[in-house]
Amino acid sequence: MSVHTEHREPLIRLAKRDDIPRAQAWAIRAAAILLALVTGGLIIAVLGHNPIQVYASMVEGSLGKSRVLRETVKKAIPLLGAAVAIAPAFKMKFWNIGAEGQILAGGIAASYFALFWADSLPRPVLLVVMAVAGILAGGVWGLIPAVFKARWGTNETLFTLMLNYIVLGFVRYLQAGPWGPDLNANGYPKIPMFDSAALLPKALGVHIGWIIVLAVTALMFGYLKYSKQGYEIAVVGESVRTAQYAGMNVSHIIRRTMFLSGGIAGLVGFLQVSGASGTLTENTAGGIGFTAITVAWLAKLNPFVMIAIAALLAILEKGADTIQTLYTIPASAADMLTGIVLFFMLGCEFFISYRLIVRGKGERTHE
Amino acid sequence: MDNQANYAIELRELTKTFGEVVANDKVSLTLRRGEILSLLGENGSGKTTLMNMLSGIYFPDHGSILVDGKEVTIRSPKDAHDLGIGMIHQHFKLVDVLTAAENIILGLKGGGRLDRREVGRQVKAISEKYGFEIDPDQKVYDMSVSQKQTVEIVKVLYRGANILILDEPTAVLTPQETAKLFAVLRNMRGDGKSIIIITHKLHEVMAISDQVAVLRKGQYIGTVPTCETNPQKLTEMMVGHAVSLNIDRPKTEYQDLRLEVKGLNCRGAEGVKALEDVSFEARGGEILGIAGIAGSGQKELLEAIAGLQKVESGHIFYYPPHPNSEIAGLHVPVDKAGEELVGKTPTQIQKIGVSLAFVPEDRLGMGLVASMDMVDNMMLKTYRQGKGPLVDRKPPRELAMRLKEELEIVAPSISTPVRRLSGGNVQKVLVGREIASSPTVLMTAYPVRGLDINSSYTIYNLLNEQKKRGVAVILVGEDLDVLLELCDRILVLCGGRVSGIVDAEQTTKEEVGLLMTHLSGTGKEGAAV
Amino acid sequence: ACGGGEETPAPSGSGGGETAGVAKEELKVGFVHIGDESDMGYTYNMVQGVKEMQANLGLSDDQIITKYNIPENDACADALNDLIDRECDIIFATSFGFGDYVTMAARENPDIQFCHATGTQAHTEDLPNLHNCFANIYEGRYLAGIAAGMKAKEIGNPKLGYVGAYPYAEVISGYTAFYLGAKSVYPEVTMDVIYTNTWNDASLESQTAQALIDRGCGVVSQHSDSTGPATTAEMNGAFQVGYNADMTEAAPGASLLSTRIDWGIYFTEAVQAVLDGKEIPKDWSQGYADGAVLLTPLNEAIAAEGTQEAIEAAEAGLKDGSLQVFAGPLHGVSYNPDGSEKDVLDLAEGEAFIESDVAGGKTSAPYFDYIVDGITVVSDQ
Amino acid sequence: MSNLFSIAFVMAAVAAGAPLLFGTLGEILTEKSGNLNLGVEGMMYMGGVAGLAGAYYYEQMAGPAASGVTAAVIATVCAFLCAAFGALLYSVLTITLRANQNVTGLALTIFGTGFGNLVGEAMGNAAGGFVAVSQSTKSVFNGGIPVLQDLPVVGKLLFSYNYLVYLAVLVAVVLSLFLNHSRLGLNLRSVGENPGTADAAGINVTAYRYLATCIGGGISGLGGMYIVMAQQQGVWVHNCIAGKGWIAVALVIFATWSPARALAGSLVFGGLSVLRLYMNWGGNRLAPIYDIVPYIATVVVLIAVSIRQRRESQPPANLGNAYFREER
Ligand SMILES: Nc1ncnc2c1ncn2[C@@H]1O[C@H](COP(=O)(O)OP(=O)(O)OP(=O)(O)O)[C@@H](O)[C@H]1O
Ligand SMILES: Nc1ncnc2c1ncn2[C@@H]1O[C@H](COP(=O)(O)OP(=O)(O)OP(=O)(O)O)[C@@H](O)[C@H]1O
Ligand SMILES: [Mg+2]
Ligand SMILES: [Mg+2]
Repeated sequence: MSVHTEHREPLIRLAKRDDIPRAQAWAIRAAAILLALVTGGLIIAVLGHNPIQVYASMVEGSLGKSRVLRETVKKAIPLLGAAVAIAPAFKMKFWNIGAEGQILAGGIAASYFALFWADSLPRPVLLVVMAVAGILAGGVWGLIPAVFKARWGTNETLFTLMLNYIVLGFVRYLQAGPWGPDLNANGYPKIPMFDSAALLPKALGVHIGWIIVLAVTALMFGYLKYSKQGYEIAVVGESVRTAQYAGMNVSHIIRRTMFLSGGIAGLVGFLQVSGASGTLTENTAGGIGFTAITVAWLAKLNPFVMIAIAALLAILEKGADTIQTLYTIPASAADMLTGIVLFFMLGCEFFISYRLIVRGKGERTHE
Repeated sequence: MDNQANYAIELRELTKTFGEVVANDKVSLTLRRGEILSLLGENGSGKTTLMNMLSGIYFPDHGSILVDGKEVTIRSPKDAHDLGIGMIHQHFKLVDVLTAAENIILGLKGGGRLDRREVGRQVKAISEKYGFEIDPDQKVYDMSVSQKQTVEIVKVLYRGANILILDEPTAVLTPQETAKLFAVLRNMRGDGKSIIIITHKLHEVMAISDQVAVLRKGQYIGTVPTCETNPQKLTEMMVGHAVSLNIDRPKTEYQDLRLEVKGLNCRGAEGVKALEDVSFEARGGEILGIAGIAGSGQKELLEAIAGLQKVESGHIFYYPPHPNSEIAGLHVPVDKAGEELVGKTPTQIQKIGVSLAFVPEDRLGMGLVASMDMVDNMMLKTYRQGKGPLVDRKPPRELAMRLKEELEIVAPSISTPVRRLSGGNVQKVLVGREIASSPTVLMTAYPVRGLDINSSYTIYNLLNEQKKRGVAVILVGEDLDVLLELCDRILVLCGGRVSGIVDAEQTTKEEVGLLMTHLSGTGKEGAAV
Repeated sequence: ACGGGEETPAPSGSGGGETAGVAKEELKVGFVHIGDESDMGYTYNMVQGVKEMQANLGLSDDQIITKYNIPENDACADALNDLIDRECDIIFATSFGFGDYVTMAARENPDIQFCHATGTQAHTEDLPNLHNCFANIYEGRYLAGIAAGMKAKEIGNPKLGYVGAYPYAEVISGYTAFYLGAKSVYPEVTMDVIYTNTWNDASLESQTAQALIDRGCGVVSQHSDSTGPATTAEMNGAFQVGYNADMTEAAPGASLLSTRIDWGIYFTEAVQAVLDGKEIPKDWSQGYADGAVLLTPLNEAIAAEGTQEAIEAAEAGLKDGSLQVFAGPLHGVSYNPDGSEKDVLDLAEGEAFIESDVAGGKTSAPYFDYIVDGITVVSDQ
Repeated sequence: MSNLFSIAFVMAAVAAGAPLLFGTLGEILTEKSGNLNLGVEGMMYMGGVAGLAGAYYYEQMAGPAASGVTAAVIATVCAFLCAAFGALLYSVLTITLRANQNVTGLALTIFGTGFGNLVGEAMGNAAGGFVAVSQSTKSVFNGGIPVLQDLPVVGKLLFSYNYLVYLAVLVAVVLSLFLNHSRLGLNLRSVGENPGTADAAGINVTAYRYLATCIGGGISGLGGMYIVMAQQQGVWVHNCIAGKGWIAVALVIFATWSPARALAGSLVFGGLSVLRLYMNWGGNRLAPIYDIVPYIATVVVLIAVSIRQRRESQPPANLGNAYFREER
């Protein structure tokens, strides 16, 4: 039996902070981003460029001109939309990492009408039909794992992850087969561009998806915070048993919420095919569903904060394009940079929630 | 130093704070070798925290711990094991998918290979020594609560603990199981082990311990030999002032039929028959107690009435309150006398005024939403009210403020997450909310489980007030003394069947106890069909 | 000189017609690539061409603006806009899927020249500043096929294998030429084709090559960029003919040679035209005779005896026009994506299918999409 | 002929399954500790590029004296360490700094993919084209077991693989024994099931999680090395992992967290991924549909497991949750 007298106490202990002043929290976050940029700067320097110059170009290239600003906005739209889509599911502690697939499902459904009904429907009707089809398809794709989760508790993280790849395979199938080469000369695997009637109109130079997404963001904020359904989502997320006790139909709420989550992701799919690229491609989702998870999480599921985070990541992405062009820094370096920024942003939350107590320096609030 | 060596444990001025809360304030305490010490105190007085510092879960801010007269540093549960200190936590610390034996040897050294047979033999040996019944190869998820507790105790003994700490071990046990546990504890004391036990039940304190130490609001009040004290004195030490330990049983004017249950049959989880041919009546203006050993169908019965449990067959009829009573016409009027509740949704049943203040083992796991504040918890069952898709937070806010004041709920504000409140206050929030819905039937299960004596009395008074208003109160309890004193009638469940309904004033504890086990031979089997 | 629609003189490099040209120091050239150099294949080869052009014309680094890793969606439009913003006088886009965006940009920016590789829209859209370009890579494939055929004959295994990307005309044209080249020196050869249905998946390309070798193929070739088929062949003691990059370094024991397009020739020509204010051909298509299609050095250590001579003989034929790649007698069938027959090709002795003559000689992109006798598309059996 | 085909098919399935098996085994070890590390793809990139770098720079330094076996050992160690470093980043963030596991895993995938491609490309540029290893090194990643592989039928079927295949099988067996028949394995499982309990039992939860996650990451990284060194024969190909890491995550579910079932599952998944190259059913049009069969199979297993509710085949109960002793 050993006796422990060597150390009085562990070198570093942790204590949970109750409330940290908002300013201090943001200062920590800012410091984290700064550190990330310094770390990224080291990599840039290793690649033989001047980090400050490179960063300046990133900002310039993403915000410096109205055209690049519009393109940055265009990148931010699906990111924000998908993050907002994820929010109710995450709030319900339903780890929907399937936004990627739900976007594609929505994109497929919208594309169907754009490709085959553009001649027979008047434009406003066509666009509405496409949007509704996108929402329904995304919703159904989100509903599938929800049905199983509600009925048998099937693990949704892994289920939704798998569904992403299934629908992506289906897009490839469509593009190489039924929707692809026969509509296109030469057999190149590409779905043709939509008829112009199936394209979203623009406002301020960007497709009107930005207005739609901002509206959805505001609605989602209200929905989660002030609506009865939002309250139900919060209760189910906290404790299924409590929800049942309160008379809530938990299975129904899970299904409804995932239909909503998938539906908004499907709407984003519609915006992508109709607003951004004018057709369906393998890149219609292009990792947005995954990045949106980071956006939603870093925003602590607050839709309004998501606007800022989505903007930040869009700037980062657009800036990365720019420096590729200007300095021939490869895309892989931009990926690394994004990874590093995310690492630091994820890590810094800890210092907002906890404080460290170094041995012998224990803060004592009560003496 | 020598005289101190008599002490298995000596705590000197231990202090622990959590943010603003001083959970332990310079607590000094001693435990002699071969004695059983009861640690007593109101909810949130810091008992668990103090013990957690001994077992290495928390690290003290200040103060020192001496084991066998030597000052030690306990930085982790492993350090505590090495010092021979073993703790059985309020919430079991077992891995569900592992067997008893695997749980017992968790974290121990002893060769790389896992020799399950050898471990099983050793576990058997310990069990025989102290009189446990344990199957080393049984998976924890297949175990009853008391079996799990047995595994916890064997786990601690297997590690060679000389000092045992049990945090509210009896909260989830039946009286019979408690008696068995106490016999084992006495065996261990005989074997020279030192034991600290935390319990809120004063009769248990009197029955098992040699000494009683009392904490109040994080401070150490004193230690007294059990033989020199009594429940009344202990309560005063705990609370700081004199308390009456008598429970009222007010007489009421109207005793009208409110609920009529006829031939109710239900299956619980895993398709096991939980209720079999249950029939009884509940009247307004009375408290109907429900007694029974744990898992005899109490939960299913209340949930069936509340619409949360699927009913196989049988009827539950609801009769509106007497027109002259205070609560008449408070809720959705029923069409006919004898409205059938079976087949109605929980929401419809709530609207009629049947309210379930279910207080399960895990108080925050069902009745309340831990991370939400009082306001949002107030509207858990009423959020649907009002037209439109949005919730109206004004009424719940007002209710929260009213309750906080009326029930003296100790909380920084009504927007503090209820998770941060202590157990007693959480309970007040829950029961208060249910009462605020002006029920005509109020069902509560284990409303004082884990509550200190003072908080318990607050709850009893709240129930009595409802009874006086003409509400039919149904109370599932485990403490027979309380049931006998508080209730008008007691329904005894045994293996899912009604083994008797007795008048509380006429009956005795022994009679009820007998009814509780009355069907245990045949009834258990019948229930398992 | 067709398509010179604009008569009004433009300050610089205006579409069609002869103009004043651009001062060399002010010239900016833009590129939109689907990947980047690290693919060691398609884009790598393009970038080699860019460097060649830069050296030929003596342009400085900042006169060349390149967008890498641009997917075939609206990102392409953004990339083009960025190049336009940076005042490029001529912009090259290098993947088929960019076509629609290039056409749109060309329509909106008549002062800027757009050159789209592998595309087909220049002659359908008829914009003066939109041009298509592609070299007759099938000629290189044919010659590479000779190396493969010689090797197949030497090892006595008449079965060839081909890792195809998609059932797309450029791919079909390429592997048919390869097959015909091999057949010209070893008439018994047959060829199995398996599609990967992707442009870049190294593992799948390796696995496909392995499957072909498991089917008994002794020499494999590919329409894909990775060295996977080469190294897989080496691992199995088989042989390989590559594309776009010299792969002998990666698989010295298997890689016979590769064929590639020398994009430097076209890039130089097109940029020079802008400098001179000359017109860029609407559909540029050059072949082996012009040096636009190259073979990488033959891996003498493993090539069959007489390979170099056989290739040289064919080269001469290609250069003097006496040799046609898709020459009769040749029978093949083309298919719709749903599997139904689209068309039948039946060339008699002395007839030939001239790739760049389809659509009235206006198209640079390959059109040949017949599966000829002797070739088996494995998955479509 | 058909017999030869089936042997060839099995061999192709094994070769395709081996990298998945490494990825999966590493992730099983990681998840058993309660960490859901979705960064397998990223770690495979890191392992792949580091393995190549190790072998290549060793050969550069040793010159003609370089031995293929030494190069292979160095490659293996480098791959393991580099991927384990990726897992260490993940561990610091999720275990010490309590960041969300899903998000951190995604960030690791982004980072690792960038890292792998950047370094691989930089090496290529420095070498002026392809980074290629020597024939003797290639033959180590190519050869089977001498003598035994020449046996009729079984020789090819069982003994003709490179050492990594046998290493993967060995890791599976060792991992299975470790988890089910050792005390440390028992402790590890309890950490993933219920860290509070493990902690109270004196198990150092943090140490177990760090070790399991980092070693698991290292093992996953060997899968990346397999792709680069065995499949691509020591050539860095841009984006070469191409989603194998995600299939490995799927395979963990398919195998319901059992190393033994992962062994069989990797063969099934490997087989599925090359199936259409060997059995030509349905024509090329259906090729993309073939590619999603593994994912559909995984979904089916996931659903079946949840319906059957066998306690033993559920995910570790605390998968995805951070642990902090004083938290309540
Ligand atoms: N992990 C923790 N974080 C923050 N505060 C805590 C924590 N644990 C205990 N406390 C605080 O310490 C006080 C004492 O709590 P403790 O659980 O020790 O009470 P207790 O005496 O065991 O009460 P009970 O009888 O209800 O079990 C509480 O009021 C609470 O505020
Ligand atoms: N995360 C937390 N942060 C701050 N304080 C907490 C937290 N969790 C619990 N507490 C504090 O812990 C105290 C006691 O909580 P606990 O749930 O243990 O009640 P209890 O009185 O011990 O109940 P029981 O008798 O059922 O054990 C509360 O007063 C509350 O302030
Ligand atoms: Mg306690
Ligand atoms: Mg407590």
